[in-house]
Amino acid sequence: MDNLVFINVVYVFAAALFIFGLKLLGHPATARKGNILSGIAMLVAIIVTLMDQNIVSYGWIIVSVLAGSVVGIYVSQKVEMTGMPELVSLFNGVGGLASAAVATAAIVASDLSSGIATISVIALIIGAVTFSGSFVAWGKLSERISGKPIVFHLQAIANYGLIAATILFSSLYVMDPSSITFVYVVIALALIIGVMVVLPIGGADMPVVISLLNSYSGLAACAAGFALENNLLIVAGALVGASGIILTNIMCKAMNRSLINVLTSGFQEVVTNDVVVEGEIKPIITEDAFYVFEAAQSILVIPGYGMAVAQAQHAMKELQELLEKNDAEVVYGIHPVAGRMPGHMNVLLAEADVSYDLLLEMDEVNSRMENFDIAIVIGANDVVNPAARELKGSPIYGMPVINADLAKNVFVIKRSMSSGFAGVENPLFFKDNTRMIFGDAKEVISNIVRQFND
Amino acid sequence: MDNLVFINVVYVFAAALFIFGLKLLGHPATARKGNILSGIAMLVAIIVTLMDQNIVSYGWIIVSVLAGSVVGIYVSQKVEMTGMPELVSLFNGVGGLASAAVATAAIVASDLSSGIATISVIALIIGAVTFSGSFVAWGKLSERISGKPIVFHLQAIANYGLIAATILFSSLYVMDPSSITFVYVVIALALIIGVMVVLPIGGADMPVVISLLNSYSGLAACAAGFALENNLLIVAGALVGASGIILTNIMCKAMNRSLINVLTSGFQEVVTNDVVVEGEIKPIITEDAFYVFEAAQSILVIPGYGMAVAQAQHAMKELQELLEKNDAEVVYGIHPVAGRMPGHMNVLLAEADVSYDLLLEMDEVNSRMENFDIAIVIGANDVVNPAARELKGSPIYGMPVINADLAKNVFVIKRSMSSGFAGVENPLFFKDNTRMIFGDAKEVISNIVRQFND
Amino acid sequence: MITIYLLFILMLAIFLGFELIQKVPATLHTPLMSGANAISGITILAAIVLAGNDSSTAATVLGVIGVFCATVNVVGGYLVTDRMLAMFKKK
Amino acid sequence: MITIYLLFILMLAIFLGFELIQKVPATLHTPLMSGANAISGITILAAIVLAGNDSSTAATVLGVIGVFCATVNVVGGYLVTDRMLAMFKKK
Amino acid sequence: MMTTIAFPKDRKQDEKRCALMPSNLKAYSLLGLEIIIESGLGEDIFISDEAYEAAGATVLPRDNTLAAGDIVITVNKLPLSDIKICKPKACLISFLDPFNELDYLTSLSGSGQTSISVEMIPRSSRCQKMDALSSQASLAGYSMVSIGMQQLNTIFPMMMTPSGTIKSAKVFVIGAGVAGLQAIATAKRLGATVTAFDTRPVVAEQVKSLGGKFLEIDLGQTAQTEQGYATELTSEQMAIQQAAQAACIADSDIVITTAQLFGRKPPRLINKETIGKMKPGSVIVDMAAENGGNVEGSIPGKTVLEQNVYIIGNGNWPCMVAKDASQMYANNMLNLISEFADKETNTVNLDLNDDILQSCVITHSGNIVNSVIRKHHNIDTETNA
Amino acid sequence: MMTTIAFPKDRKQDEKRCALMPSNLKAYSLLGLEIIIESGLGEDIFISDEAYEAAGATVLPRDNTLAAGDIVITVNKLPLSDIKICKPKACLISFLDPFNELDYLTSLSGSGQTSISVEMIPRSSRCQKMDALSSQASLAGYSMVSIGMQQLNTIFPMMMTPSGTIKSAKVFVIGAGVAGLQAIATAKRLGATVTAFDTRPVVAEQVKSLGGKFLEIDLGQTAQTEQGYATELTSEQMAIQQAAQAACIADSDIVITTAQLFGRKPPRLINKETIGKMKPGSVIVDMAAENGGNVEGSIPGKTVLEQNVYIIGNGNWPCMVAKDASQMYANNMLNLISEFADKETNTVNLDLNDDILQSCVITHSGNIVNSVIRKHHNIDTETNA
Ligand SMILES: NC(=O)c1ccc[n+]([C@@H]2O[C@H](COP(=O)([O-])OP(=O)(O)OC[C@H]3O[C@@H](n4cnc5c(N)ncnc54)[C@H](OP(=O)(O)O)[C@@H]3O)[C@@H](O)[C@H]2O)c1
Ligand SMILES: NC(=O)c1ccc[n+]([C@@H]2O[C@H](COP(=O)([O-])OP(=O)(O)OC[C@H]3O[C@@H](n4cnc5c(N)ncnc54)[C@H](OP(=O)(O)O)[C@@H]3O)[C@@H](O)[C@H]2O)c1
Ligand SMILES: NC(=O)c1ccc[n+]([C@@H]2O[C@H](COP(=O)([O-])OP(=O)(O)OC[C@H]3O[C@@H](n4cnc5c(N)ncnc54)[C@H](O)[C@@H]3O)[C@@H](O)[C@H]2O)c1
Ligand SMILES: NC(=O)c1ccc[n+]([C@@H]2O[C@H](COP(=O)([O-])OP(=O)(O)OC[C@H]3O[C@@H](n4cnc5c(N)ncnc54)[C@H](O)[C@@H]3O)[C@@H](O)[C@H]2O)c1
Repeated sequence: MDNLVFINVVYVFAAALFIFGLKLLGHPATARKGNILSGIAMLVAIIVTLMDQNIVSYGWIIVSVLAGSVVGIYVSQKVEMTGMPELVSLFNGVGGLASAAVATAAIVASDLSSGIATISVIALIIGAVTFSGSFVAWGKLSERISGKPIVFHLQAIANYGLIAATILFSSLYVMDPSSITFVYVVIALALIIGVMVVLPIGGADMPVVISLLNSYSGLAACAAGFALENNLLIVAGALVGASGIILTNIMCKAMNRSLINVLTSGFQEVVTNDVVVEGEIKPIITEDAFYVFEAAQSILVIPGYGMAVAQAQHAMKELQELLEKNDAEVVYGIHPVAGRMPGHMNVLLAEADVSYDLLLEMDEVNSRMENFDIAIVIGANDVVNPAARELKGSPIYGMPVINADLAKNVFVIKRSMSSGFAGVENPLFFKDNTRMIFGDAKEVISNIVRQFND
Repeated sequence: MDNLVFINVVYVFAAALFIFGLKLLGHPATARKGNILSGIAMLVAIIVTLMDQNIVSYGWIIVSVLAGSVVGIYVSQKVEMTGMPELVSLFNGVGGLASAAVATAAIVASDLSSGIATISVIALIIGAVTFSGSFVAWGKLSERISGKPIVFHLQAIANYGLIAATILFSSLYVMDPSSITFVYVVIALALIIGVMVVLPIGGADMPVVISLLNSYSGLAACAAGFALENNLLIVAGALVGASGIILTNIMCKAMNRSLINVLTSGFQEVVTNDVVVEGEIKPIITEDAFYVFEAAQSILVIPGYGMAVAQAQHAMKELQELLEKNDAEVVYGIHPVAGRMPGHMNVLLAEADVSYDLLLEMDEVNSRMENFDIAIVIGANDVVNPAARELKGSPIYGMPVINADLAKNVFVIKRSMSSGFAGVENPLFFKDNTRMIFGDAKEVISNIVRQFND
Repeated sequence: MITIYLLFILMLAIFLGFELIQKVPATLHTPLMSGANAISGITILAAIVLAGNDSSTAATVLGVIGVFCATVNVVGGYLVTDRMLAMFKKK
Repeated sequence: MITIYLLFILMLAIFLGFELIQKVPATLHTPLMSGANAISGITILAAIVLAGNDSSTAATVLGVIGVFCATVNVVGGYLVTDRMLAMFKKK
Repeated sequence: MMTTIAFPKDRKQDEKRCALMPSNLKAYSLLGLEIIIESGLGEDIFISDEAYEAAGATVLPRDNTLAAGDIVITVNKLPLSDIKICKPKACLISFLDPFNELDYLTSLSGSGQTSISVEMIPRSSRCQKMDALSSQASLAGYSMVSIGMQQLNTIFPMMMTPSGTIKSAKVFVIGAGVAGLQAIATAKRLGATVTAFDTRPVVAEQVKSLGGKFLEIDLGQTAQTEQGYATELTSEQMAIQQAAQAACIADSDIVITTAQLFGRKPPRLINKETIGKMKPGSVIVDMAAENGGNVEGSIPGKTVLEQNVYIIGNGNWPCMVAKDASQMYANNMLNLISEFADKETNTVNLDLNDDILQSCVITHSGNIVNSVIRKHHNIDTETNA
Repeated sequence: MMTTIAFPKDRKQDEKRCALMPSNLKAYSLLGLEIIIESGLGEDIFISDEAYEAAGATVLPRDNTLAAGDIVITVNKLPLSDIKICKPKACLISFLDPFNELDYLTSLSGSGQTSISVEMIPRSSRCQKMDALSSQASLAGYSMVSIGMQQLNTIFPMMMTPSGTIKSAKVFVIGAGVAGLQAIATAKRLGATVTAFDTRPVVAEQVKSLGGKFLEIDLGQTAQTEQGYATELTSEQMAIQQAAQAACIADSDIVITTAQLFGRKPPRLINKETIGKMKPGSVIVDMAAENGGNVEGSIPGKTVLEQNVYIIGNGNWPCMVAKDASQMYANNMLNLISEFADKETNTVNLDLNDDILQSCVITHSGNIVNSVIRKHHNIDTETNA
């Protein structure tokens, strides 16, 4: 078997490993194995590539691989866990740079056919955009650049102009593949586009941007693969590109954003907004809440009148059992006036056969509130309203409440933002550690139960 | 763009359509659309194939396509719905024959390189096995051949012999691709293998066999694709091959069979069994039960002591609500001595807040038993034991029971085959219209509830 | 080298086949089988080329047989699948 | 014709990419992104060939840059992903 | 000749139940039987003579009723004076307490009528619908909780309120047969924390199926009869049980004892010492008080305060829900009669060879014929055939 | 000077509740207050003087207790004779029924002490923990079901048994305030089929949240006060309500009426005609019997049989579960005192300008000072400042 065939057969094998690896990466239990598998695939691919007959000198390769490895190992071991997203964006930028370099190399090395030239310049553009965009994202995440959307007048027009120019110069190059100068212009333009597209996006949306740029860097590799007729680049690149898009979409959904909206921030005219909202409502869908539930070790359930209205007690009992099976501690914090009659919650929870031992009084749970990983507020409102503590003049000021807001995470399940019996706003819903799950309490909890069972 | 390139670009498009089609076929809501999509893909592929420059005369093609279409349309419109599985096996056999013919054509047309020869003969063998196997399966399903496993002494040895011979003659041919005679021997052997492998499998397992043979016919097409370097054949064939294997596996699980066991029936020594069982226990998994539940219009729930032990009343209430949302009528038939104390079922169902209106007495449900699509027996045993009506001398003879066995379908949820309070066997479990769902009542019902929610 | 590409394609298609059919409800087992079976009639492409090719009578005859059989498989398969699926009420 | 094969491969790989990532728990979003990012360092293969090739200095230099960057991406990416995943307790 | 069934009113003090409901009359008339009732039969449960008449019964004064019946059905046994008025060949059906009332039985056999003791109806599947012992015991279980709830000065359920948390009442049920299980279910419904104990180990699962806790006591070997009744414990076992229960009793707000031994005196389960350990104001309900009592110091028909613990020995528990109790008893009787009624001839044929009647007929044509009862009272088998 | 709180025993007939539990003493002593109780304070709920003493209270005879208290707390109002014994500057806290007891108030103001009426404590969020009206009403809801259950001659839950099917009892609750809701919950727990009605439309959801049915009656506009109390209906509305309820009442086995109007006589909801339509043996529990009654013919403190329907007008419902009632009331009082206690000086400062006290202090230094009460009794505002 000749060398090239051997390399390619191994590539088939490596591609299969990548596919497996990516598949396993998507499931919590196997994710680590998946990563290792894909790492092995990469190693195998690199080793056989070294056998390529086109390679004449190994010196630079070895030097640069070693240097790159050292940097990679050092950075990856040094970084704090909290700095992960930044690091990923850095790596991503570097990856984009690599693709851009490869594409440029292909372009400068020889006059290309117009097909290959097109693909090469596409690879180059994508790589460059990924590179500069990722670095801006990194800056925003590490707060080297302001996390606020940076916008200016006419930015939409400027951006359209940039894109038009890029297309123009790219075409000029493709029409005459020897006119390398145009390529440099294209590189510059692509770098600027990367910056311009990411700048107007807010810091909170950065993970989505990174995921998208990550998908781009896959596409860049894929394009490079086309240019160099390398199957593995195509397969791996396409895999990353496609899965990256899906992942981006999933992340958008989880953050209740629209992908289109995030991406086109740079193309929307600036709207200034003077309203100052203290804190922000952060809705979340049950699917995402579930993963937090699953990881929690100690859980406090705070039921209120809404649980009674929804008759969610049976569902809650089921969830409790599942959480307990998952080795979490679950207790109920019963506020003395939760519901609409003394002992309202007791009646319901007894009906659902929740053990009396698990029902704790307000004072008991308040004294250990900080230790709860999650407080689940089910259709309660007034009884968890921190305004009773904080807001003099509120009609409920002075009423003792369950301090749900002091738990590590708070999930509030209710149907809307409407107020409770006392008719007052609840600042809890706007706290940083609070997530709102909107919906009928019974349905929401049944939903989470279902996730547990899947 | 030259012809070949155009054809292949369309093939890429057709392949994508096939993939989409197959994906949609897997979901009840979109299945029909999926089938149409894949049909369109096929049509497109056929049309562009006709542009192939190798085709010089269209006469025979048109004739045979027309003839095939007429037969296909006629048969598919004539067949009774109950005859579907037979028909599928017939089509499958015909498809196998087509692959075998193509492979043979490739073999007889020219001396092949040993690689292509190997692949061609593999395509041939698979096609031939599919053909004869499918026909035997068809015979079994349509009861032209006995549905019982047909076995004889030494069959295992005979089958091993056949396989060895096939390999031998195939190798002889591959070593000398001009020695076509060997190919005929191989064809004959493959046909016999198809028959031998399917004969010892019981009629009830035929769907699994057909699904597997279907997967084979995909592989045959795939192999033919390799032989002829046709991408679309490879893609479509591999898709069918892979999805067929998965489907076969799913079906095996649904029927509580092991794939390996079904396939190797022909290679196991014959065990004769003299025990005569009247009727047969038909266990079913919740996934399959679900579809019957979903289709049912009127449902009778017969709870017994097992519901109390499992504390399944809350789950049952949830299922009731889902069934009602699905426009079914749900009532409970309460036997006066169900459970272990008077009113035991009432206590539990009241706890789960099942409306009293839905609780019917034994006589009420017995008088309309034939009208229930399903009777769900939850952990009841003695109170639905037809022996009380039928079996003089049984300790419970003469006790009035709920005649669950007279409902159209009966699902019995219990953990095992063990008997109830009275300690007597229950012929209900062996009736034709009874399916046993083994498991803890609460878990089983929660499971069905989950299916409803997905 | 062509074989390499074919191998790549094969590998990817097999993976895709596995991924596509993950959770199929029991009611769809038969239609899915039947639909997949219709797809496996894809051999018709090869058969058409053989049948229209003048290289040898034997090959032509076999090709014609192939086209006929495959057509039955394809046409009948799609139609029968469609009939089955038409019976399911929409959820 | 080679392009055709490449197209086939691309099409299948994209489909596969879509199919593989269907339901990913939120906790895995970041590791998955990071893991995929490491895979996108596959450009290293092309870069290696370019860097080892003597055709032109420019290409070699670019290739070396490419190898360096891609190595950082690959090595760092895999290691970081692994660190993240190591934090999840096994179920 | 048509069979006539007579329903005289029960004369036992405070008895409100009766053996016939107007709703039964249709079924009786379909069987072709004639029904005669004593005037005022249902007055204690607010059923007027007119209601019975409207449904088809004949209302007569007591003596005429007694004299007319081929079958005479009551809840409690008829006074001997009444029996003399009955037809000499009449069949008398009621609770007879045959294990304890030998004198009565002897007199009864002397007057020659056939008598059926409903507590002796076997507990076979076929007889469940006639099983008055179970139907009345089940209601007794409910009533005992009801009266305990009334007597206790705290509420049953837990309540967490702005005025403090009220703990749930602890209820301990000893003996988890038919009555005990119903008591568990009722107390549990009300939100009490319920624990139960029984000597028959099969009961543990049944208790749990009602949401109660089962107190595990290792008594070694215990048994139950074919009909599901418990057998008597040895005195060592009894001692173990008492010791093991003591802590649970002391901790309980209400203790309900339902332990019975078929054909024997009920076991003594709680002594004064244990009562002394209970919280002041606690309540004990002794189901068996009338037959000897599970609890030391319980007085039949009374509620007494002993060491600051109320001991309720009222007895006749089903009578607290007399209407339902009557309905169930009346249905049991109807089912019994139906079993032996002949629609063609409009008669009831009491075939003494039938399994059921063999178990429950006590006296017949001048003799005590029931073998179990004969054995129990050591009546020499040879004296009468 | 340390404030002394005195707890004399209630003298009202059949009252078993008290305003202090031993468990409260720790909290009082942390506030630095001295507690004096009358000997026998808790005897009716089986709490001995020793138990109080052990917890830190001083036990004295009645007169000494009364004389010692800066604050005197009871459940029911002190007899006027006792008030004379109290310190002239003492503060008396109890239920005072200020809307109906003008004579008493006048005498009280005459003797110069400050008096607090616990029913006048506002129903703000801050005061829920002192809200004795709610805490006692809630227990009343439970007790009314308990006594209804006792009186009814059938069981509450449905039961399908071999002896026939027993239908569930139908319970109709009129007025679903605090007491009514608890009654609904309790009856529902026992398995009854519960329907409820209230004039305040917001209540419908609350009833359903407890599993009850709400009887929809279109009364047109109805209202509730800021504190959640119902306003009175017009006479037309009243007529509509009565007509619409009649069918539901006739169909019910137990009717529980809890309708109250704050500061007014309770509305008359059921007349004799409607009672006549009920099934014989049914039960009506009239919570308001003592204050005039929701039901025609109900007699305070008695159970009467009217047209074969039992009308229970016992009153003092919380007293049926006196121990829990005492505990809740005692907690309410503790919370009230804590609100005004000064830990530094060990005194209780009743600042009459405080919102809460403005609502609930009735008499002070010789005058009736409460504006609501003054208005109610048309006391000319100019007479006293
Ligand atoms: N316990 C007593 O004795 C008593 C008596 C009278 C008054 N109160 C008063 O009642 C209040 C009790 O506080 P709380 O926190 O229990 O109740 P709350 O403050 O009244 O809040 C209940 C919340 O439940 C939500 N909800 C209603 N139906 C729901 C459903 N089907 N699914 C999910 N959520 C639902 C509502 O929000 P959405 O509409 O957005 O869903 C509402 O904000 C206190 O203010 C107390 O003073 C108590
Ligand atoms: N109602 C009364 O007053 C009373 C009193 C005493 C006796 N009895 C007698 O009790 C019997 C009542 O009949 P029945 O049909 O209700 O009960 P049964 O005949 O005792 O049968 C109960 C069945 O439930 C199944 N089971 C137990 N635990 C389960 C769980 N966790 N999940 C699913 N299934 C479970 C058991 O089978 P597996 O073990 O295979 O799961 C068992 O066969 C009658 O014979 C009656 O005479 C009634
Ligand atoms: N076959 C049938 O259909 C049928 C009908 C009715 C009852 N039964 C069965 O018969 C059983 C007994 O019926 P019953 O309630 O009439 O019995 P019972 O009234 O004779 O006794 C009541 C309970 O007291 C228990 N007991 C006796 N000694 C005790 C002790 N020392 N300590 C604690 N408990 C003690 C007994 O085990 C029994 O459970 C029931 O559990 C039931 O399952 C069967
Ligand atoms: N803010 C708080 O924290 C707090 C505390 C306690 C109670 N509350 C609220 O106050 C409300 C009333 O409390 P309450 O129970 O003491 O009231 P209440 O005792 O004054 O009246 C009882 C019920 O009778 C009803 N009623 C009046 N006239 C009626 C008629 N003609 N027909 C039928 N029903 C009639 C009233 O609407 C009320 O629900 C409660 O519903 C509760 O929500 C609030």
